[in-house]
Amino acid sequence: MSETVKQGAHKSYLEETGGRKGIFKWILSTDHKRIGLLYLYSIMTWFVIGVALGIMMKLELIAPGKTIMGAQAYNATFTVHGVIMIFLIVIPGLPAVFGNFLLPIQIGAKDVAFPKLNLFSWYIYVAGSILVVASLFAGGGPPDTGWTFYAPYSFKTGTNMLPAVVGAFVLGFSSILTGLNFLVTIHRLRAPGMTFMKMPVFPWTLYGTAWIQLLATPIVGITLLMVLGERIFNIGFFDPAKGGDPILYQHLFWIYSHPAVYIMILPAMGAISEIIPTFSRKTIFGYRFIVISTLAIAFVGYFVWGHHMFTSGMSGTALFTFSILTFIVAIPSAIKVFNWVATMHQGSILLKTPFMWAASFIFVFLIGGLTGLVLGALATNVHVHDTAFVVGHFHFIVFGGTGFAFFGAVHYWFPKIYGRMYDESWAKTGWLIFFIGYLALYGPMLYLGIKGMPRRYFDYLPEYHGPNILSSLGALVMVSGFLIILINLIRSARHGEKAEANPWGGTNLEWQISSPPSLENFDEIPTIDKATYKYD
Amino acid sequence: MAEEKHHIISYQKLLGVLGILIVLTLLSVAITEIELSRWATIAALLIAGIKSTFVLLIFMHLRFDQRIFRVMVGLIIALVLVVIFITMLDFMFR
Amino acid sequence: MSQVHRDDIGSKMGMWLFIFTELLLFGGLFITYAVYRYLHPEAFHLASQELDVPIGTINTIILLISSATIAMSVTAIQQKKKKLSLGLIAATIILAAVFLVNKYFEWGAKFDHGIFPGSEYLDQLGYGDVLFFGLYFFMTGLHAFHIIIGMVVLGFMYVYVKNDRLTHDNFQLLENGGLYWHLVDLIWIFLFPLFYLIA
Amino acid sequence: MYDISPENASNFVAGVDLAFVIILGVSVFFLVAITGVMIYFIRKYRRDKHPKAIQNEGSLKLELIWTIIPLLLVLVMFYFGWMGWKPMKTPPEDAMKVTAIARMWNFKFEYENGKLTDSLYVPVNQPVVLDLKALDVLHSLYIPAFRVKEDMVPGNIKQMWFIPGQVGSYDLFCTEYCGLDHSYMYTGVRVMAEEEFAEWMKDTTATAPAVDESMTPAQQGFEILKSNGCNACHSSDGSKLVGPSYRGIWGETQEVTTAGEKREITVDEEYIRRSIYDPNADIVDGFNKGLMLSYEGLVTEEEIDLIIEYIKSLDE
Ligand code: HEA
Ligand code: HEA
Ligand code: HEC
Ligand code: CUA
Ligand SMILES: [Cu+2]
Repeated sequence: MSETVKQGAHKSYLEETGGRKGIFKWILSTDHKRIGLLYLYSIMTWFVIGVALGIMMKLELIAPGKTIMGAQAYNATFTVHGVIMIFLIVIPGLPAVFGNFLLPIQIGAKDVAFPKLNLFSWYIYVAGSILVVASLFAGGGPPDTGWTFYAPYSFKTGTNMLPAVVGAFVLGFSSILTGLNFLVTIHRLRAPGMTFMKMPVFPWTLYGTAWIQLLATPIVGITLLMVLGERIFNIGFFDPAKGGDPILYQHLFWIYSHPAVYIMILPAMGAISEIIPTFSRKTIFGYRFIVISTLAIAFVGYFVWGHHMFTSGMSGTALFTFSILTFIVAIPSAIKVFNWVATMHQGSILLKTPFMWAASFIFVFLIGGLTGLVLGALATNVHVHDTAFVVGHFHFIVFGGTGFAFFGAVHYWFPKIYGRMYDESWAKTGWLIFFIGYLALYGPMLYLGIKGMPRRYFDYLPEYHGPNILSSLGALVMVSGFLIILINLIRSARHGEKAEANPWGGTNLEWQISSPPSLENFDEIPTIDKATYKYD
Repeated sequence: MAEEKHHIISYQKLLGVLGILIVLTLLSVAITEIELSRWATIAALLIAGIKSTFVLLIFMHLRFDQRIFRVMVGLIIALVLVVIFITMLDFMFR
Repeated sequence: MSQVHRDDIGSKMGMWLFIFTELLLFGGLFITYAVYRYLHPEAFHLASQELDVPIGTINTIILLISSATIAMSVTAIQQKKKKLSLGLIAATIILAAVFLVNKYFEWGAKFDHGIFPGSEYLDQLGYGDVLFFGLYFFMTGLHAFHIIIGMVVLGFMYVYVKNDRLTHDNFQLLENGGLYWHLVDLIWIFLFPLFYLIA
Repeated sequence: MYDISPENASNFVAGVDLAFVIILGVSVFFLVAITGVMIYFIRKYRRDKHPKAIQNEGSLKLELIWTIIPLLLVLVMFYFGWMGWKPMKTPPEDAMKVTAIARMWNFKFEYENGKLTDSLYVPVNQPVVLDLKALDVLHSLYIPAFRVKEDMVPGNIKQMWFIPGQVGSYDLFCTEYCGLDHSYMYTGVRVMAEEEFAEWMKDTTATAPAVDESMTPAQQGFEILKSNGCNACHSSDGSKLVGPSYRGIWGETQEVTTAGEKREITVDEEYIRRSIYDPNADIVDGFNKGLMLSYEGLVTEEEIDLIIEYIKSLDE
């Protein structure tokens, strides 16, 4: 960015052990970069479990009738799959991994505002995730309520709902503390000269995300606490037999869980907004509008939760309000998409793996977002609510959105994190196989939903067989792509070629320091005098 | 940091606010005791609102802090109110 | 962290953000309260008469005073009056304890009447009462839990001031502890009319 | 657009499908257009062809265009969504009433003359209102061909209505996850011609479960269990499902919890009857309260005698 940033002659953060040995140099370090990697590794561990559960479901659904598991096992599988994927993986995913690693660097700081709290958040995350995973194995059998824990079923089932709920509650704390840390960091630790409007988009999206984490998570916290109160003390908040209202439970649950979907997507959008300008060698188009739309999504996204409950018998007034707000919140997403494509215009595009992920992100995000519009309209929602169409929608957008951005981000910042390059041709092969499998896996779900196949069905009528076969085969193709990608990354982290400080020609601060960065990131805090993404 | 200049709030002021708060509390009890029907609740909540404003501004120093804090607190309170309002849109028009 | 530059405003901001999460935590309960109160207005009205307004009023005043004492202790430390500051912190903690003792007797009386979550007596009374007392115990219970946390926090502040870890030019932690305490007060300011005063 | 049923299967199909076609049309257009433009840019501005990028900070005019046009489009989508949904809200006065009762994991339909069936029978071209009643947990009644769906919430009776437009049979699913056999909680809708329906409706005898006098009492008992959906939770082979198995309980002592206190009881006729009419009075150890609901009024005393015969027969 400017000449004030010097390449340090220090040891890199990976070599700097702080005098600790073995695993302790990881789990006792308060360096934001190491904590980011701690998250990466723990998330990846759970991710493998989540993927395995997903594949098991697809195998079960390959033919009508029982194939590899019974109804109880299937119910537990999608519940734990959903809980792991949502609470353990995509919510902490990008903010905790890349946010931790990059936020301080990108705003020119040495660390986050509260480094110890940061490490503490990771411990909480691990505790919560262990509780969730333990629910799989402990006493009464894995929970079988769906990740939404809808009352009153969740009070009646005899399965291990408690550990899963407590786990989710604890994870919420981790999320809140991370958000809090980031907010203070962004407000207080920006380098001199870096005004808010000179900040890159990724920190901006983290900023929006952090507010949602801070303000929405407590609601699910208290809801889960009420569920605990209900199960332990029989209070009766949501039990119709005692006058409680199960619909109120849904309100409270979605007041958090809808904004949560924007926790998942905003940082993903941020990562895409980093990748596209870098590989197009071009300033991001409409920076100001991308920033404003980020805040708009975070803000309006808070008020649309009711679109998950259109058939629950809400009042017409509420339906009207929620439906129209849902459509409004789609606009800022659209603005972003248009700006990304406009950034490519007259650029000088280098087709490297991160860019491939970013471009395919736009495609799958469009499908996910546009199917969201079908869901947001009342008439069509009534038809496809709780069918495979919804499952298609959210896999397209959660996993297509967040997942693709995650892979893009991994490849993009890989040289910075490890100081080594991944193997380009394997990475591209993996991407291609993954992408094809992906479309085959989730495309048919949309079709099945329109045909009326309900979700959370362990068995289905024969008329739905065809598309389900395609979908199951797609899952297998995709997983092979995933394995190629994963193996390539793991291998390259150790044996890849040495990377330069700025292999892609990026302009933001993280590219001005050595790869991997030194412990303190900067020898001297830089002074910023230019807008972000400036090429000339 | 250089920008910090701490405002010291005098004991008199704090005690004065405490006095007001106690009077308001008794007032709200009195109002609801003499039964003003539906308005009693609204009045009690209004008084609670005034009381909390005092606590926020004086006890919690908002009046003397950077503007950003006031803005944040205002927005958060508005957010909670809007969320309650939207939820009630469902229940009131069922 | 000691070698890093101290950032009092950052630390205060962290505290405020934390307070926001607490507000929303209770916000979820206020939503629940609003809905059930709307659905069962008469029952809420009648059930609230079971609550003891004098005790509630006294407790409210106790909390208000404690809020004032902790605010004054911040003033005191800024004026380098360490003794006074310590005394005021101690007073706050004692007032908090008195609040809890009152609460204990209040809850105890309810239990003696057979009013507690899941009790049969309550089940007979009907939906509105179950929900009212469910919320009452849950919200005041959670509030009491916050009081206990607040007492622990203030206990630490007492020790810190005593050891001169907190001084007239480095008292942000005490102010943060105070902020937390005011939050507890703030929530009670709303709980009190919502439960005791809906005659 | 999609052919899961005749277009006039119900009066809502047209409105819903119109919304669908409009939203999907706009969506496909944007999907193809944006992807197309993107691919075009990627090819045209590849680095080897276009080595130096031309910088461009943005353009207010473009931003406004691509804010306002989508905004108008989504308002159009909203409008059609709302219009398609609005008629679903208020059933006409003169509609035929049927009560739909959901419990884990079957539906029952009760007609005004007391007739009770497992699948829904309705006359063509006549408005039908369903009173939706859930006994235990959330369920949801979904008839894809009719484009209708509404959650069934315990403690809260809601309504759903439609006018079937064409004679035929359609699927009816439970779409709100409700536990173990959620995926088997489906049945059908039979839309009949008016006269046929009137004929069917008159015949209240055929609804009683097909208890065949020629069967042994135990066999009859089993038929009753089947027709009431008991076997979803209880097995006859000793394996534990949601509830205890019928096998191996007759005459045995069992640990139960009664009003919060543990005690031992012997399984006899009296106990079985109570288990069916007031299942939550004694909770068998290792099982949960509130799952089984009373079958009072659904299973008669005589039927219980037959069930008992069946349970006895398992341990002979
Ligand atoms: C990353 C997570 C994520 C994101 C970003 C979104 C984004 C959106 N979601 Fe999604 N959603 C989920 C995750 C997500 N969703 C999950 C997990 C569920 C299921 C939960 C469960 O029940 O288990 C769900 C369920 C869900 C439902 C409830 C379905 C049901 O159960 O009945 C609805 C209904 O309105 C909905 C709508 C939307 C809309 C309108 C958007 C919008 O924000 C999308 C905006 C994007 C675009 C519109 C694309 C870009 C636009 C253009 C290129 C311009 C052209 C467009 C126009 C003309 C406007 N979603
Ligand atoms: C992030 C969210 C996520 C992800 C990645 C997945 C991945 C998969 N999902 Fe899942 N799914 C959910 C979230 C997710 N799912 C949720 C919330 C539900 C609802 C649960 C409920 O109903 O309660 C659900 C339900 C669900 C069902 C429906 C159950 C039913 O209703 O009957 C099925 C059916 O086959 C399924 C299949 C799969 C498969 C085969 C995979 C995978 O195995 C595919 C393999 C994936 C990869 C090979 C790599 C993907 C990589 C990434 C995403 C990057 C990682 C990102 C970060 C670390 C940030 N899922
Ligand atoms: C939704 C699940 C469910 C359905 C449907 C159900 N039951 Fe049960 N049943 C249970 C559970 C759980 C228990 C154990 C807890 C209890 O005692 O209430 C039980 C207990 C019993 C017992 C006591 C068994 C023992 O070992 O002491 C009998 C007898 C019984 N059920 C009969 C029936 C009959 C007859 C029907 C149908 C008309 C039926 N059940 C339908 C769940 C169900
Ligand atoms: Cu009943 Cu699902
Ligand atoms: Cu949503």
